[in-house]
Amino acid sequence: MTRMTMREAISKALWEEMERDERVFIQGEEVGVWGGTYAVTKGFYDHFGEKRVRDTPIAEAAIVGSAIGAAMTGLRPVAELMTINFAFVAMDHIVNEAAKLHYMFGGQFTLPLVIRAVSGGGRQLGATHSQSPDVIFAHFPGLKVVSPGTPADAKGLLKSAIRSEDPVLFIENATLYQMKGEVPDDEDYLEPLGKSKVQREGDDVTIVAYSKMVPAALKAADMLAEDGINAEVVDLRSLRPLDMDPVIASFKRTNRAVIVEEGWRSYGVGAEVSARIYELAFDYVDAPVKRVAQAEVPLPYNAELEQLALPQTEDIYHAAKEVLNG
Amino acid sequence: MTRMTMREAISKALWEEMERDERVFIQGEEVGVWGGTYAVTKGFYDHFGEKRVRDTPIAEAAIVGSAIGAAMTGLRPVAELMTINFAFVAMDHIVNEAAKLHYMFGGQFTLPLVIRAVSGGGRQLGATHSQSPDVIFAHFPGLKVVSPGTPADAKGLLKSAIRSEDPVLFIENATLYQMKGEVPDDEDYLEPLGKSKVQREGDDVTIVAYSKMVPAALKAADMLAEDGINAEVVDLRSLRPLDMDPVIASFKRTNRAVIVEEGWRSYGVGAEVSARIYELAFDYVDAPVKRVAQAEVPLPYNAELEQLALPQTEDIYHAAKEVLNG
Amino acid sequence: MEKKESLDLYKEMVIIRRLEERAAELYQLGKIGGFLHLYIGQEAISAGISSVRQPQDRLITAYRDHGWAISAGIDPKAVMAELLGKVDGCSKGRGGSMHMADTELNFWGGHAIVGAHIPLAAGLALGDVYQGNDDAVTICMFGDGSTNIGFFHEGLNLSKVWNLPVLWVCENNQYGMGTTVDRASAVSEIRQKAEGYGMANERIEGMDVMAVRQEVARVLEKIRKEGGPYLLEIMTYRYRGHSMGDPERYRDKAEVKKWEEEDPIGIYRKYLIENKIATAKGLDELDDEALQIVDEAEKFAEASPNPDKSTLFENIYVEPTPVEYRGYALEHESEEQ
Amino acid sequence: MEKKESLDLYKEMVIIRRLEERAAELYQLGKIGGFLHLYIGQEAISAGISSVRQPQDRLITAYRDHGWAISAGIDPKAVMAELLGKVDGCSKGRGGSMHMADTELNFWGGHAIVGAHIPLAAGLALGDVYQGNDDAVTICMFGDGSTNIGFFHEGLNLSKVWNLPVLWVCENNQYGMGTTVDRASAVSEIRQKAEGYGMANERIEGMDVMAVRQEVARVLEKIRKEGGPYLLEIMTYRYRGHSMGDPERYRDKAEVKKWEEEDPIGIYRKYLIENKIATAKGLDELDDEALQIVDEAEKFAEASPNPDKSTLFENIYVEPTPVEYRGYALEHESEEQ
Ligand SMILES: Cc1ncc(C[n+]2csc(CCOP(=O)(O)OP(=O)(O)O)c2C)c(N)n1
Ligand SMILES: Cc1ncc(C[n+]2csc(CCOP(=O)(O)OP(=O)(O)O)c2C)c(N)n1
Ligand SMILES: [Mg+2]
Ligand SMILES: [Mg+2]
Repeated sequence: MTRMTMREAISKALWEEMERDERVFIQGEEVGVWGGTYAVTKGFYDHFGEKRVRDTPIAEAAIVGSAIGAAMTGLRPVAELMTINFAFVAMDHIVNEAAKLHYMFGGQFTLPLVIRAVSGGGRQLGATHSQSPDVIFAHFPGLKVVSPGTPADAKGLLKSAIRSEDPVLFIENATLYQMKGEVPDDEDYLEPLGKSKVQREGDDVTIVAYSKMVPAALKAADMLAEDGINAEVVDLRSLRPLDMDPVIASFKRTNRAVIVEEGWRSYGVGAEVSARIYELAFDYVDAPVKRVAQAEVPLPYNAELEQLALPQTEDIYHAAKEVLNG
Repeated sequence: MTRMTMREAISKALWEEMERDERVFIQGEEVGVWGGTYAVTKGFYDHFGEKRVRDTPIAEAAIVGSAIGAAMTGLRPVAELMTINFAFVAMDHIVNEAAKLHYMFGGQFTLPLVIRAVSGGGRQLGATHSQSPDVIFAHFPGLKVVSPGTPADAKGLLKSAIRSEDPVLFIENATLYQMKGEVPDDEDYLEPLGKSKVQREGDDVTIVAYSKMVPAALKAADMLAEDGINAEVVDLRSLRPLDMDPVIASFKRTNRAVIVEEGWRSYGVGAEVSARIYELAFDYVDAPVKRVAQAEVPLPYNAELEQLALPQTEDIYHAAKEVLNG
Repeated sequence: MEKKESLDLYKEMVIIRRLEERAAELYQLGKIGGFLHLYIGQEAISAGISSVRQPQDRLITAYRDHGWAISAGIDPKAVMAELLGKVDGCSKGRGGSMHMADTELNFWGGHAIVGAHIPLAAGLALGDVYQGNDDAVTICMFGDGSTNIGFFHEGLNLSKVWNLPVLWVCENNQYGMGTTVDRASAVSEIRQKAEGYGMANERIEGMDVMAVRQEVARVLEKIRKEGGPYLLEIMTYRYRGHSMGDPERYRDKAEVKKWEEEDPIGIYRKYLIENKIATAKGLDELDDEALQIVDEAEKFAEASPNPDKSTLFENIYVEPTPVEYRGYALEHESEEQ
Repeated sequence: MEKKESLDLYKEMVIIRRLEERAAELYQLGKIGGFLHLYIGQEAISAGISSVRQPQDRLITAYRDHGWAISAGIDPKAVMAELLGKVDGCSKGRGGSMHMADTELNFWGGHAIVGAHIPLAAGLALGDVYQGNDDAVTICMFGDGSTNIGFFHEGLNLSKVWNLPVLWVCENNQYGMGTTVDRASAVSEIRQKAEGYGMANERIEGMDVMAVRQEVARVLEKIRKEGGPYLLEIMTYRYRGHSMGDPERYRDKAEVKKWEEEDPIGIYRKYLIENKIATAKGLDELDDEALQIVDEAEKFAEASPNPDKSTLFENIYVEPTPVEYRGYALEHESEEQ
């Protein structure tokens, strides 16, 4: 175990997988000479060379599209989209090609492809650059959608994504890059794709979260603990497939749940999780499930308004109190 | 009132609005000389001329993007995307520009723009051409998302969309174009955007649907009636804003609900409606809310498999029976 | 070309023609669904290019792909079965008309989103370069209409920046659905678009299979020797509508007639006879054989079963992955069992 | 040009420079957030073009827009207030650095998605043609890096097919973030891309404001007379990083130094003195005035309030439309009230 930031954990996962397997390469805007806009691939260009660390034109459809083509030939590309907001420019290639070609051609070829993208707001980047639209990608069967909430998971999940035979959208959060945690050193440390995980145990209320909302939920759980309330925090880690087992197991004990996501509430992740809780544990519901999410507005630049729109730790705390009183 | 097909109703709405307001024009692939891939704009080119009926290159980002620009100058473009599957190619312009510019520039200019697109499967068009991804557009504040389930609504809603000062994504369903119904002749017949509507009254169970699933739900209601069950059918008509009032009013009487959509279930429309029912009418729930939706698979070409994956009238019927027994 | 090769080429073109005519009939009978885009009139291109394509050369095209499937070597039986959505189809009945492929034959499909396969082609070529397959060229086909979409620009630019061995081929049949080239494209000659990428380019005629063959062989060798991309525009014409049910308001019957006089099968037939490679009688026999092959393909396809319902969820993922939702009917069924 | 105009132009360039230098300081102090892309080094382009732009000519650009905002005539106070996210900002504090606009001045923003505004520009020009504003030209600015994205292709093609009066201007500052033109673009001269659209094009130098002014005036008149689009590539250089916090690993300090010797303000200053339009002392006074304007702008921006929290949901829609979800905190608050 080594204590490191999530940035380092992701960087390490990429580095190790590139060392392990010649077929793995990365491409995207500024991944090479610049060292990655978020410094995730710093040093890669010098070490692995321009063949395997490929700076691209600003052309997201070509970044994803050519990665798909390369994957069809047996390579294992990791395509980086500078932020998930630019994934809309490559939308067709993500949801119509990456997600469907394997099925549509009767399984003739595979698409062992990872698309990395940074999601989330809170840095005053304005409405087009601050979104958390993770849910819309998770709507498409054929894609796997993963988003870690701790440095260890970031490493273990990214390594699994790169080794996966299926196309994986791997969503990072810029405001988590500095988050520190213990990360296994093992070069074969893999976390399974499509498995939720209990990040903190508790019997009073279930808080379901993923990505940036995991540390927020853990903080809220600390606040609740001071009030004598034991919250269990379940980290989804994967939006497709969505593993409800730990959520339901927890809920059957707590009978109360709060679901937290950074993005907008309507048609968000919380809607699906809420609907499934009622479908899978109807008889265990003691109070209405609550959702905490972003106010439904294109995120404004002004910091005060932006923070007002984004879900805060306090919101989670209050929501949990409410479901307990509900 | 005149009995006509939904195709005729949509065509009429467009024609009348173009006659009424010089600023309204249409553009898209094959809207002109061809007369519209689905014959919706047949005769328009000859009547209105090439200035107002604009055939475009196959370039969806430019179709939507230039419509946005034209709307900024005070025109009222109706941009047609041949199918909603191609909206992914224009995704950035729909969700990052159309949905956000008004807000992001502090309300300086408006975007009175309609984007028409055909959604839905069931015609053996294969995985990339058969989707019902309506929900993912409804996730974005700033956009209005409308989808009619009857010819009358198609006319009244499209006219309202064209007269709206806000950007509206207007989603049609190819398999509904032949559906007939009574349509008001009034040239100022408008249906309000963002209002759900009860399409059939009943006290035993609430069936919530939109677009193609409305006639399916009405058929299922007929089947249920033969069993002595009175189903109420609520047509959402608009996915953003989502008007829950008629749904909740109905649910408070029936205490049981089935939500039906043509697209995939996970992160679909039904998830949001289900979550909101529990949030808004928790004390009225007598049985778990059920969702009927598409099996989660890229739609296969083979007709049998395709129909197996798509939600059927019988599925709605059975689901309603189950919530009544549940 | 050996005599047998010449005759095989003829037979291949006739098979494509007859198979598509049959497909049109089966479509009218409701046995084929979805969209059906016929290649009739353009056969000299798929036949000509495929006759000089090397096994290591990857091929990828758009939805107008039956001719390419057959020229690539897919058994007409598997093509017809795919059209009928049967389990013995080359894509197991999942893809249909627009999604034929056989990766064993280095044919990577059949893609239905206009232009979306163009960046994929750059990636296929990148795969070869990366893996040191120095001898391979990726051949990417697309229509005139598709050269106006952003994907085209991004794919072509990338191929030039990375110096990828791609033969970009525009089959200019003069219409994108009902829109003429001039109404959709800033330049009348598609090849001119390559100038914006500093890319070698050429326009050639596409109705004479021998000419196509010769020109393409030359360009392929050039790419193999010098590397980098090349854009070839091949002039052709589709005799039928864009897909079934096209009202064809956008062109005269006379125009179609004029082009039918340049029928690629007719031209090649004349060439074979004039050059004493075959007799009219010999070619008639090949016509009969082609028809028989199509008859057999139809019979085979009709007899082939629909995919089993239990396989609906096969091949969504490679790795064992739970299906999120099997759909109401299936969920119900499995509950009952 | 009148003497006053010449001096105003000088002052405008200095204001842009000083305002951005101040913005960089305020960014370091945490008073400006998000991305901050400085225009320093490129001022001759916004100043030169704007000095010949007619009021009816629409202007649209990318996120490197402070220079354009000021040259378009937005009060430096409103620019600075927008940078600080204040309610008196030109976009009411909602847009920030990347989204400045003032439609009264026919300046349509400031757009942060690379190339996405290019099709919008075609639409702006279409709006003018449609409404018979025959005298108007839309001027659309974009960077060298953005000419590789599909939007560029679709926008340029459309403008040519529809013969729209657009002056397409590439500000070639030789890098898209850290990537040189040659590593991202198939052609070294961006103007060459216009050849693929059969579009008139030209490359000019961009450090001398008088030259920019003259060339652009000529081209604008040409478009006004003949209609249709035109692509102008203007060579320039940005002295600062792509945005704040750029490690600048991709270029030498020496290269930056070399270009700093061609400083557009210095060049123009020399011109004004050599042509006896101004004295050094006179220009120094203008420098002081510019600084004072920036000081005042800063003061104004600091004093301007944050937007009221109650206005968070204003301007999502024009028509009264319910907010789907006000967010947990706000919902809670309003429940309490
Ligand atoms: C992105 C996208 N937009 C629109 C369509 C609908 N469409 C299918 S084929 C076609 C015309 C393409 O013309 P061209 O590229 O010339 O090929 P051809 O059909 O002539 O072979 C159109 C508009 C599509 N499949 N994908
Ligand atoms: C679609 C998209 N991809 C990536 C980015 C991130 N990005 C912002 S600016 C930029 C470089 C653009 O370079 P250029 O067009 O040359 O303009 P310059 O910054 O030099 O003015 C990139 C990659 C973006 N904003 N939008
Ligand atoms: Mg064509
Ligand atoms: Mg640049």
